[in-house]
Amino acid sequence: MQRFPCPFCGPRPETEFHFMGEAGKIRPKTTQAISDAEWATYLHSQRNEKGTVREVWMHLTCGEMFIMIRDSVTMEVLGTETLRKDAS
Amino acid sequence: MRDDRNRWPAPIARRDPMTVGAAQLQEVALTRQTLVSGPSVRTTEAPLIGWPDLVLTDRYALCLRRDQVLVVNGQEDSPGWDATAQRAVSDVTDGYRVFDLTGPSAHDVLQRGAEIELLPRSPSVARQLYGLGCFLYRVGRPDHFRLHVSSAHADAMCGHLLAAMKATSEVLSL
Amino acid sequence: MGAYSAWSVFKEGLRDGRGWRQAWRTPTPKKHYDVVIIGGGGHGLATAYYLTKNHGITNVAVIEKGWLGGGNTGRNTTVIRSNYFYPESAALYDLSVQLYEGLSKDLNYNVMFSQRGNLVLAYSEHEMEMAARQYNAMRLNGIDAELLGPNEVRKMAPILDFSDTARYPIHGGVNQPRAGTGRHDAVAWGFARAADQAGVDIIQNCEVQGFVMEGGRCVGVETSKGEIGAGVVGAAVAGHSSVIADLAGYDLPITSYCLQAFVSEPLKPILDTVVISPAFGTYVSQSDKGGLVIGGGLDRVPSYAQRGNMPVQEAVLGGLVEMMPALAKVKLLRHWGGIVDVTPDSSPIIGPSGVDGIYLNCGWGTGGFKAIPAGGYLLAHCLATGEHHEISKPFNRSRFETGQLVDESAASGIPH
Amino acid sequence: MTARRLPSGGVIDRTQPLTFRFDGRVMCGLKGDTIASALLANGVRIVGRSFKYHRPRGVWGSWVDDPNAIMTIRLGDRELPNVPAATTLLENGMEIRAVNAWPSAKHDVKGGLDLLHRWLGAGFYYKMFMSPDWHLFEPSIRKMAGLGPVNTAVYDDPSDQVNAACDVLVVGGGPAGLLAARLAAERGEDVWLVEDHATLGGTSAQVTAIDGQDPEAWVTAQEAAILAAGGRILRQTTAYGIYDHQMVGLLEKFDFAAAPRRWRLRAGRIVLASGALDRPITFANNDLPGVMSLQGAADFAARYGVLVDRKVVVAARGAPAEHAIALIEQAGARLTRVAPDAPLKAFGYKGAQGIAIGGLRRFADTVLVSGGLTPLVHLWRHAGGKLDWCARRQAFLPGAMPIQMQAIGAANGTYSLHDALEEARAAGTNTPVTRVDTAEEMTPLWPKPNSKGRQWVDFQHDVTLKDVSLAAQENYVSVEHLKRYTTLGMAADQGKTANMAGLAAMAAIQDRPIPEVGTTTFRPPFVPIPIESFHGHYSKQLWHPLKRLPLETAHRALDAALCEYGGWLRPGWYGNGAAQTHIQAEAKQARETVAIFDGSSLGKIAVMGPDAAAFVNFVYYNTITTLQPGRIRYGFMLTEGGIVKDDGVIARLGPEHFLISCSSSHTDSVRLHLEAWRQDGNDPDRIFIHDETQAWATVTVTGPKARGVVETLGLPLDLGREAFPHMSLQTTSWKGQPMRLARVSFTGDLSFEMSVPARHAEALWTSLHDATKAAGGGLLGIEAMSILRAEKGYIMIGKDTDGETMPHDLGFTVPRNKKTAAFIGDRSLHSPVANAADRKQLVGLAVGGDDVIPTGAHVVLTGTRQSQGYVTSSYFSPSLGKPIALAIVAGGTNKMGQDMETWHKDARTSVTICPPCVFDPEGERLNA
Repeated sequence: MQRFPCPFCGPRPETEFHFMGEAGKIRPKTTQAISDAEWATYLHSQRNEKGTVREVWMHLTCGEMFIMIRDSVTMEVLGTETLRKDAS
Repeated sequence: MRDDRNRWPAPIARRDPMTVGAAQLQEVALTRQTLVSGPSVRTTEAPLIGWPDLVLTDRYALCLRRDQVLVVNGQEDSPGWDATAQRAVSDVTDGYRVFDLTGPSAHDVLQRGAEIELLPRSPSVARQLYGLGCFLYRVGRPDHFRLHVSSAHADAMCGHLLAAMKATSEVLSL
Repeated sequence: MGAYSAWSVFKEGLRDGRGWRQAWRTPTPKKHYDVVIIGGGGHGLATAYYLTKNHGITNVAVIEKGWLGGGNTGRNTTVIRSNYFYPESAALYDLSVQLYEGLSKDLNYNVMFSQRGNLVLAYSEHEMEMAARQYNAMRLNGIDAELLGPNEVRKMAPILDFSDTARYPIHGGVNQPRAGTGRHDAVAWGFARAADQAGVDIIQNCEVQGFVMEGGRCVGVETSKGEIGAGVVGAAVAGHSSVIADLAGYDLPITSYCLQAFVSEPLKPILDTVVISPAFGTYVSQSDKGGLVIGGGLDRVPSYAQRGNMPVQEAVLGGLVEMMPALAKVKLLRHWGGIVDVTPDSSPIIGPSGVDGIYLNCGWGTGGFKAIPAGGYLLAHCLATGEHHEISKPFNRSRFETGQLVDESAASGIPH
Repeated sequence: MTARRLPSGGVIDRTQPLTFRFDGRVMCGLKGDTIASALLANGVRIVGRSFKYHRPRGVWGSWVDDPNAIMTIRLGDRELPNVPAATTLLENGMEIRAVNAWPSAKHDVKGGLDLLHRWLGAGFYYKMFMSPDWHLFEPSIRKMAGLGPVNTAVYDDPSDQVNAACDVLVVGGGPAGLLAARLAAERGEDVWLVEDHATLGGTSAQVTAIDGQDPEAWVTAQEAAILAAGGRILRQTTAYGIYDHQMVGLLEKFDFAAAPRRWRLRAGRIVLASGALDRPITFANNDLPGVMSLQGAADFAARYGVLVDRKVVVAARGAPAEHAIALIEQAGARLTRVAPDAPLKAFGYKGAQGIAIGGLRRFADTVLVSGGLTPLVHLWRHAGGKLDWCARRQAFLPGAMPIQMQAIGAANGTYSLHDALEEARAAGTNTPVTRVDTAEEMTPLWPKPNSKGRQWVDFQHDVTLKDVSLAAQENYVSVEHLKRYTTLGMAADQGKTANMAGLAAMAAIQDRPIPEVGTTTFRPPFVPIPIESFHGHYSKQLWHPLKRLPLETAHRALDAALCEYGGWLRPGWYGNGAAQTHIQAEAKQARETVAIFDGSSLGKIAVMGPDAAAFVNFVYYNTITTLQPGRIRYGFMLTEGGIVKDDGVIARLGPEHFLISCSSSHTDSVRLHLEAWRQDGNDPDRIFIHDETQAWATVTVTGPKARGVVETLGLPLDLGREAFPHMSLQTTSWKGQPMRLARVSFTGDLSFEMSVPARHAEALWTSLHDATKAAGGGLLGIEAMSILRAEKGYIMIGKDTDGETMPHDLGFTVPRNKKTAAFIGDRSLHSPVANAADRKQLVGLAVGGDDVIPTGAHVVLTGTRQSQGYVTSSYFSPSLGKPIALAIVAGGTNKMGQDMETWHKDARTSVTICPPCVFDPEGERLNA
């Protein structure tokens, strides 16, 4: 049972969290023309690094979405960043 | 479709107090539960209860998340978005059933449902217990725990708690 | 002694096996090969074998970072089946089953493909309707299948819980009689031995560290044992596909997850088929040695660690106890994990990588073992001809751009 | 030659005799005995048979390292196979049988297999049984394999699972572990000490003094001090694995066959004091019963008061061995020493009668061997720790460790008690452990390739030195290849005795240093543990528990058949007996008069705030911004892939207040979906989402007479079609309680949907039920409801759609072509595949005759086997008096009127493609 740090709630068991995807994906402005390739990249491309990864997670019990930096080999959690501008 | 009417025992609407070993489970009737969200609800609603705070008042606000609280026993509040107060309000009194778990082995019972330690502190009382969502906090005494569980899973939560109370009562080594 | 047979075993027995030859050599890499295959797992070795067998290409090297068959080939739960819904998947996986059916004789190595059936359980009338949808699809795809009621299920697997109190009472299921299990290591070793005998160099403990590019085309690989030139390169490195892709400069829509497996102490025969329970999220078979071989879903956290995590262990093994309560007290002997490639549609990627001169075989998700012969057969075809085999066309990476996904989970409850 | 019980010493209680039977013979043991020690005390030599050759096997070791004594045990009504005798406590009345042997371990009919050994070497089965066909040979091989048979009885005793946390976990209750635990506890750390045995002390029983005190007194003192300082001690508890983030799995054992307790312990730091195991020496016939571990024999004497034999010959080397030898001599054995590296050969039939060196025979009852010690580093490896080869000790020792974990004592290669206690002091006070390297030089005692005779490396699996040589000869030289090809170390003991010898043999054969050959992975669990311990009490109704309706009791009172639908327990139909009769009657009645339906499980998610309108417009396929307060719109939510995720109605309660009604089974995933998009790309301070689903109960009245029924509630509002048209909503009050009243319809008939706080559901249900009955109407379960919505061509997501369905496949094309604002999935609706002509589209199937087409049948081009799609919903429509069906068919919307066939289990039925809606296509009843 891994333990992840929710930026708001603090450390909680991994079962309270949901993996949302890799960090840094920007949704293309779909009101403008976007090529199939661009859209496919947004939908499907993965860095899938072996080592340090930046991922978006949701803490299901409090709904907080945040960025977690982990090591995908050792499973060590290296830190979190909140998605909110006004994190307090 | 599969007729399971006999596979599932009928739900218990209001539970009578039940003691197993050194733990007691009792259903609690609250007058009102109000879900309130907004950019600043954590500062406007008081007293704000987190983990492992002890509730000492009749009316209190459970901190569920950064921008959401559950006001317990508050006054009636009109549902919807209040633009001036910047508050979103829903009356969820019937959405959650509330149970008190008390006694010397109450904590052991909870530890069968999740890693429940008094530290570290957590601003939020929302967590998973036995894989089900709930709001868990303490009332008055250190060994008096209270949990809110969504009405539809209340029976399941009680089933878990009773199974754990039974297991706990059989533990001599603890 | 070259060929394996009862006779050769008898003869060697009389002379203390002094005559048994190396199953494969330990060659020093040549400067250049017509084809270099990265990854000495089942798919890579099968690719090499079919290059020699189907295309007469023997100047081939298989480069393996560790020991051959040491990745998912040696870590899976050995299920072989082709009970798929879409014609594209059915064609791919049944090619594999057909090749498996002749594989032991073909390789002169007993891979113990044991066609004891693969039973997918259904627990309600609605699930029986979905089962019928699946069964009919299989039949129309030309795959053998049986739509079973509870009594037929009981005949196949009496150890299942048929009591009234079962959380999910059994209504029936879909069986594929030709499906079953194989001896996973033997598949890798058999392909390795046969490829080696045909002249393929299998180079173990050799890590690929980079690619040699010339005018935008890949002409070789840099390895821990020096540079090796290649006419064309094939990559079959399940679990590390993204790592190799990163070295070569193409990207993949793949996320790596740990998939766990479990084996119990050896028991006298108690389960004679492979049973999959989508509702309980657990599947199980019994090996010839007597151990229950148990598997389930992916871990919840993306991972490159070949190490399992508790919540999934509890879900999978708890599911087994609910499925077969009589096995509750059977002891777990070992559990482990393998790293699998997961694509958006849980179907593999075969064909051009996007970098000239490199072809792919990856993205098999949780189902790579059953596809080993086909995966090798089809990648060999790409490497030899530069073009897709009809069967591998739908699995080209371009499908993620056109949206023409092959998503089995879309149409059926079968875990993919 | 019988082994015998010493007059004093050990942890057994000589005042409490226990009787048991082994292979039919009545025997006597003492409380505190393991089954192995009791068998030795009774002079039993042959305790089992090996896996492959059925060679006789005697006890080798006294603990987890014993690969030979494996039993099927019955006690009372419980029977377990494959019970390890050396780690299982003897209980009175046990019926013990050796596994893999019949009729008894001593006289096993399959013993003759050994004569064939020259043909059954490593991997022989890979080389034969290929022709004519593996399936001819496999069944008999399966029968031969396996150890004990499973008793198929089901016991209802859920295992206990507990989470816990501590500052320090000490694994191993020997001298080092006890001292470390005590010192840590006395510094105020929260300490747990786990000991696999039933008693503490470990090797303390083998020494005369610890820290100048009597060992027993010292152990008692440490225990008392640990408890006094608030520490916790768990006996019969095994740390079976270490997992991510300092999580340790503990298994606490109880009486025979009782469900164990599993602890998930989060340990701040871990001290590994698990000790070391003896190594066999590889020589000819070293597998004979009577050849056993010297350290094991010492442990049997010290711990259980059992002297394995009086007349023993010893082949051993090293300080730990000398210590054990002294102990056994004191216990009264007459010892003969032989040089451990001489060319040894055990002799004897079905048991060692002595050992020969060249021509010289030394007779003895038991041959005790020790090839040196192997530290138990399994947990170290689980935690990701490295192992370093130590030439001085000829062993792999704990090296670099990524987590908070230290190894001390024998587990750390420190065999002297004095040095082990030094390390314990360091670990106990949380200071770095520096290995005290005074251990003497250990001259290797590894297998000698090409030496004579059958020399066993793995006793249980019958792997001999020759098998290792063969593996090398055939180039299966990597450790994992060796292990898998020969099955070395894959037995129930997980190679605790075999692995090092096998490794060293391979190294010697290839003339490579051992560390170059490498080590095999150590996979959890450390010892085999019952699968039930992962299950806990999560059984039956507590396994994926269903959601329960506030009206369930009312439904039960009306004889509802309660069925599982999307995670809820809901009424499928009402009444006992033939389901279809009830379902058809309910559907007919609802069409002809009126019926009530419990819709409480439908999701009710409120979206509020200044940006609410823009937000729902973004998450919906349909345009929502134009929706007026008080009005309702039907729409889809899509995935970014353009696939229909959910359908339902959305109501606008106020300018900044929306209520989303999603399918019962999707409420949680829709809430997650909304929450994710709220925080990703939107301003979460201007959008707020409340799931009100369970706060409200919803009752729907549907049918021609619905309005009359609702009027009986006497609500203060006009229910007329002009004042209260289809797809509108009003908030009102009933009996002083808030009520939301909506005109939406899942049936295609005039419908009113009423929601009240859940505690008033029964009152509302009762009033409406009475009024419905008075109007000649009745109840409506989900099955009948499904018929009604199918008649109208209303889809059910996940049933009539699949993971490829896009909204335009369902005939909803306008937003795809017209909606200008961005919405989730928009771009995917214009991908090449979205524009393909052969997309599977929703159609109806006109069926001749009265037979209902099976749902799940495929639709094929007439006369062919080409699947064009499949039947998703199929019923007999009582209102139309004929079967109806919905299907998704490739290019279906352009196939209207085309004749096709359905295919199910080789049976074909002609059908004609028609529009999905076959009942009241003009929707007059809907707007009534």
